[in-house]
Amino acid sequence: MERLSVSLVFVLLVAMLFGCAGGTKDAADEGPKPVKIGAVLSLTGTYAGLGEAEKRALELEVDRINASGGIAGAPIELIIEDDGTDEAKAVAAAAKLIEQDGVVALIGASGTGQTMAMRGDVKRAGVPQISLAGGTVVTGEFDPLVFQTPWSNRIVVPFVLEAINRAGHTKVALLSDSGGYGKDGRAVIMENVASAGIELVADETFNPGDTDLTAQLTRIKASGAQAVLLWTAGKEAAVAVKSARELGLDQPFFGGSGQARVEFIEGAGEAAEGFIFGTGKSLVPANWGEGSVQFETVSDFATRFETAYGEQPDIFAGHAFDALTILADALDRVGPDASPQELRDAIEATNGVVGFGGTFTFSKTDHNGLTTDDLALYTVESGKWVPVK
Amino acid sequence: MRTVRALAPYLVAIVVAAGPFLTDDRFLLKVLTFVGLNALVIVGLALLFGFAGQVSLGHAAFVGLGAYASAVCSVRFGWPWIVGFIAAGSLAALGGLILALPSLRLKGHYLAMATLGFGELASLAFVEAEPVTGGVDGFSGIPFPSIGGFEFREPAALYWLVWAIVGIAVLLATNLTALRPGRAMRALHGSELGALASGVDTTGIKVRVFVLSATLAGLAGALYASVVGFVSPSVFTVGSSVTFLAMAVIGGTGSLAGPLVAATALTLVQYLDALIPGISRDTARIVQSFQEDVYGMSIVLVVLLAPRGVSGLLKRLGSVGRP
Amino acid sequence: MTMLKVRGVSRRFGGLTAVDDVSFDVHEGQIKALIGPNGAGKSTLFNCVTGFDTPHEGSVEFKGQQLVGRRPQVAVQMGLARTFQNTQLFDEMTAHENVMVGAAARHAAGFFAAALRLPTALAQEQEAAATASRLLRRTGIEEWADTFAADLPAGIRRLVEIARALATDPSMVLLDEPAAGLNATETAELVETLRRIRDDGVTVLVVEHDMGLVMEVSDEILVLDRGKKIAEGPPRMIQKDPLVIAAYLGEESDDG
Amino acid sequence: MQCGTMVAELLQFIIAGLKSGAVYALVALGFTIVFGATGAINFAQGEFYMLGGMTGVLLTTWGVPLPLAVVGAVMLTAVIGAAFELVAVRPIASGDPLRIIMVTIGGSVVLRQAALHLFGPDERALRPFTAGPSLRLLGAAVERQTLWVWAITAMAVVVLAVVYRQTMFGKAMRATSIRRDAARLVGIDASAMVTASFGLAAALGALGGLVVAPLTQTAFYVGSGMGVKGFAAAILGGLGNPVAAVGGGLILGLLESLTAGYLDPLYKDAVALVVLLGVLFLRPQGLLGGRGTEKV
Repeated sequence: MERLSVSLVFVLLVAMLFGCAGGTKDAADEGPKPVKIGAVLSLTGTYAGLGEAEKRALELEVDRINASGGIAGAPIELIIEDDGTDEAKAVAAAAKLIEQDGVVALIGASGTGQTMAMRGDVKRAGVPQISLAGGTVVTGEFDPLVFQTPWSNRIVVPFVLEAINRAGHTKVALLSDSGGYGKDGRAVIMENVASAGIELVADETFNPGDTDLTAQLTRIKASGAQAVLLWTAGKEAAVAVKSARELGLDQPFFGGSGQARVEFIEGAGEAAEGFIFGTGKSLVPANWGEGSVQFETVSDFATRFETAYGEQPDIFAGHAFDALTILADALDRVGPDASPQELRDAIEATNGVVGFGGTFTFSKTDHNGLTTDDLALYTVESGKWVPVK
Repeated sequence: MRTVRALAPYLVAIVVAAGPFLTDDRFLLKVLTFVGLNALVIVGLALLFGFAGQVSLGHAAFVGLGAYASAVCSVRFGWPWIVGFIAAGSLAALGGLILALPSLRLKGHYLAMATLGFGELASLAFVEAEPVTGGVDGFSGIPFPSIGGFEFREPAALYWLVWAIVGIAVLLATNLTALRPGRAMRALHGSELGALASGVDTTGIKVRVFVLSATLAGLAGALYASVVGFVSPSVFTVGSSVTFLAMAVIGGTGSLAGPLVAATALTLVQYLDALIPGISRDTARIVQSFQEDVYGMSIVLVVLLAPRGVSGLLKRLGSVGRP
Repeated sequence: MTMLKVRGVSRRFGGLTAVDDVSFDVHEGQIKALIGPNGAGKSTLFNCVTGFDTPHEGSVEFKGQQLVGRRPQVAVQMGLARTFQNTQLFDEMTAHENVMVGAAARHAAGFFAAALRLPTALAQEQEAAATASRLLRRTGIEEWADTFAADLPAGIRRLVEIARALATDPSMVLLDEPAAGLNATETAELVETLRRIRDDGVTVLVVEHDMGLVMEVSDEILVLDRGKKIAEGPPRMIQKDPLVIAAYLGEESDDG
Repeated sequence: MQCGTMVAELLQFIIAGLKSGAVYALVALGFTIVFGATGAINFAQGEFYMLGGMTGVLLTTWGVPLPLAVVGAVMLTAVIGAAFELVAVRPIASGDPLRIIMVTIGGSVVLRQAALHLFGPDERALRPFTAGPSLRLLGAAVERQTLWVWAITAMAVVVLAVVYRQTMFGKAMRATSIRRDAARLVGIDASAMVTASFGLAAALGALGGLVVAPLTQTAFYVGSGMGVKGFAAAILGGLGNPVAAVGGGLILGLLESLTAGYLDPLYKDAVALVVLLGVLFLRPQGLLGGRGTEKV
């Protein structure tokens, strides 16, 4: 009896599935055919915070573009799938968007691992992908189809190193995490220290989740470093600066985009004061100079975002805004009926498109498209980040 | 009635085998392929937990071991896929043996802790052994499975490959449980003292079942690597092990069908929004953000209220109509 | 021939000596009873003899081979089977399946053969099923064969456990209080069963509280009190032994 | 000079090790107490550590003064622990130990997810108990909060020892942990003791989570990692022995800190896992434990 009921349930389940999936394909055709764009975002799981902001930005922009006539009259249809910060689900989501919805381009994923996992399906379908993940590997392990909008370590690292050098520090200790962002950054730092005129006198790492960095900081203190370069996006950054102050390690701290997080400043409290980090200029739009195109673009986006959702957009929303801006710009040039291949070529031809992250100019070898001109240096003052004069 | 019951497994097998003829939806086939991968792990866990009564919180590590082994064999060494597949199973079996031999001498809760420790250690190793595993960035560019010049690259082909292997595993496991080893496992679970007094080599049985389940997990990992084409450590965490365990627990003890139904249902829930087009995005999101709550809650409720899980409930449903 | 030879066995728990320097023999074809007041150390001695516990001192020889330090299933494979005071049946299996577990005791694990349904596995399976049916008949409980152990009455559970022990094809069985929880008729039947077991050539060592049963069925009796052997001999002699009477009277006054 | 720095460095590592070790000791004590009363391992023990820190943060954000928030969080977590036992463990307490393990595994997931939904995914910080610069000891720095960690751990251990030795409750607990059935015979309500043990274990875990929260921040996900480390500490000492649990915690903390200091910080997390597996496989009764192994 048991086997029978189990089998029946199973058969029903399978039949139901096939039935459901069969019924999805006949959507009514009215007006111009919409341009279908897929997005794979982490709406649940570890990166839920990122995905949610990205989703809001994308939906806001799609509505704006469609309200002002879409792409040559054709509306954009945005289909968002959640990958749950899970690689298998990202693959399935990409397959669904490509195979079932027939999208011409993909935005996402939110995380580096998920972005990389989608690559197989993206390649096979020949659909361009604009990733919102910051890992150097995304465009460093070059694929003609894959673009990325965040400031990658490849530009942030040289910018910060130069700032350290300019401040007169040549002996620097590096403290980075062994997770994705830290490891990635450390590799780029290693490549660039020599050309920046900096000597690394200590190279310390820690595991994500470490709650005690005494050993690393003690050795850094003994290394005679004039400054500490901290490369992590995790909560350990706060632990690091706090214990450094407690241990009497008073050298200046430098960092990257990982410190452009409110949680860092809240977690580190007093100890965060004076921390210097480099990241996009748009963190404080006034950096661009009032009246400039960039300033207008960023503040316009910020205003509309705040009107719609009641809060300021964070950088993740900004990266998603850029992905859609770049895509819309390319579509404008090739028209709503372009094939994925034509669209890819158009994206690669992106030249001087102004977004949140800066001014994007892609080339056959550069699919990140930003330069150090799009970055600025910040310091923490009275619990807030302010541009360094 | 009796004939229907006897025919049911064949019916299921036919429906599963006919999948790609029933739909040309490549996404759905991909999702069902993932269901098959989980099912393969769960066949092993059903034997380990449901029959032999042993808890493992480390099976995701064996999946990972298999995935990396097959990836390294096919990408770094350029070996044929099938060699990597076998290597994956063997490596996972070896890992299972090394873990099982010392820890199965211990009482149940120590085994659970030992597997938890092993799972955590494996997660660390996958990240730190960067030259082999690619570290946190993962291991990409893994080719599709291929056997003798035929490459399984179409979703339907992958679906058939995975489900064929699941089918073989289910068949072998059914035979195993129907005969003496199955009785020995259930005896072990029922009363360890009684099993010892009946001459059952309890340690030997535990080690064998553990190694067998680790092997199946390793094979599932090898298939995962070549189906997805990319492997990274974030997939093989203790969290995933708990998910597997939840599937086995909810599926119930003393049965293969129950855990397989649970694995199918719990895997499909993850793709709810894509599978049921009418469902509102918010509903799907709520379901998905509470997924782990559901796993945790189900484990607690099943253990408290229905220790025999889905299979027990089905059995009870089935016996209502009986005279 | 001496089937079981126990020499100087002691087992301590913390400061308490549960079994204190006990020696005795069980001869082939005997029914020997082990009696004693509560807490005399009977179950501990049983455990030490069957490999479920390890004595601190002493030796246990079964058919000339040393048993101390061996795992319980090795003892079973050598032909020494046992039952428990609290029956240890597999509740989610039928009576017949329970006995089948014992019937397969001497076969190799056979994972491989079973998974592939090799002829050897199927033959062993049939043999085990036949043995189980035979022993259920022999113990007079064949009508319970398809009942799940969890649903069996206490008396039947004891018999199923005895049948399971016999299924391992032992030369000797150790029965731990087989009459506990049985009514008068069942006890009478148990006496018959024990005799039949002996007549089948299986030596029996039985721990029992039911004095009537012990006196009726046993060829020899061993009496333990506070871990020590206080008497050993045929039932008639034991009945008159002043030490034994004192030990039992002591227990009764303790209870009162 | 060189020698002086080396001594200061070593001292610094020892201080850090004893700081983490004290927290492990608190969590390990929780494992030991529950194991004593039930003979089972509570896989949700780490979540109590997390709940302590998180509820403490929540109470301070509501404006509750810090000392009150700490006491409140400990008590709240203790109540949650006891309630967890009543709802989930008691119905199966006499049954298969496998079921107790499963229930605590499931329970740990439920508690973690509940914390995620209630407190959100972000890391939260607790204010240091007393503000001010670190103290100096032979060239090594001791954070003020570290002193609090030690003081509170020591206090907890002393209070626990006094309670166990001197009070009726403590004697009942000890009797229960030695023999449940015998305890019942002398009129001890063994089930109440099990509930109390969960409450006490939860309180100790919460205390650990609270005292380090100002140093490390806390988040909904910190429980499971701490659970494994706390268990490693407990079994290192020998499960079921409170003194050994404290020793195990301190040893584990020192091992970790010295590994990070003199080998490679990346191996730090592996230390607890290697200790856990090594002790389980080679000496399940623990380094300090003399009791018989818990073999089948």
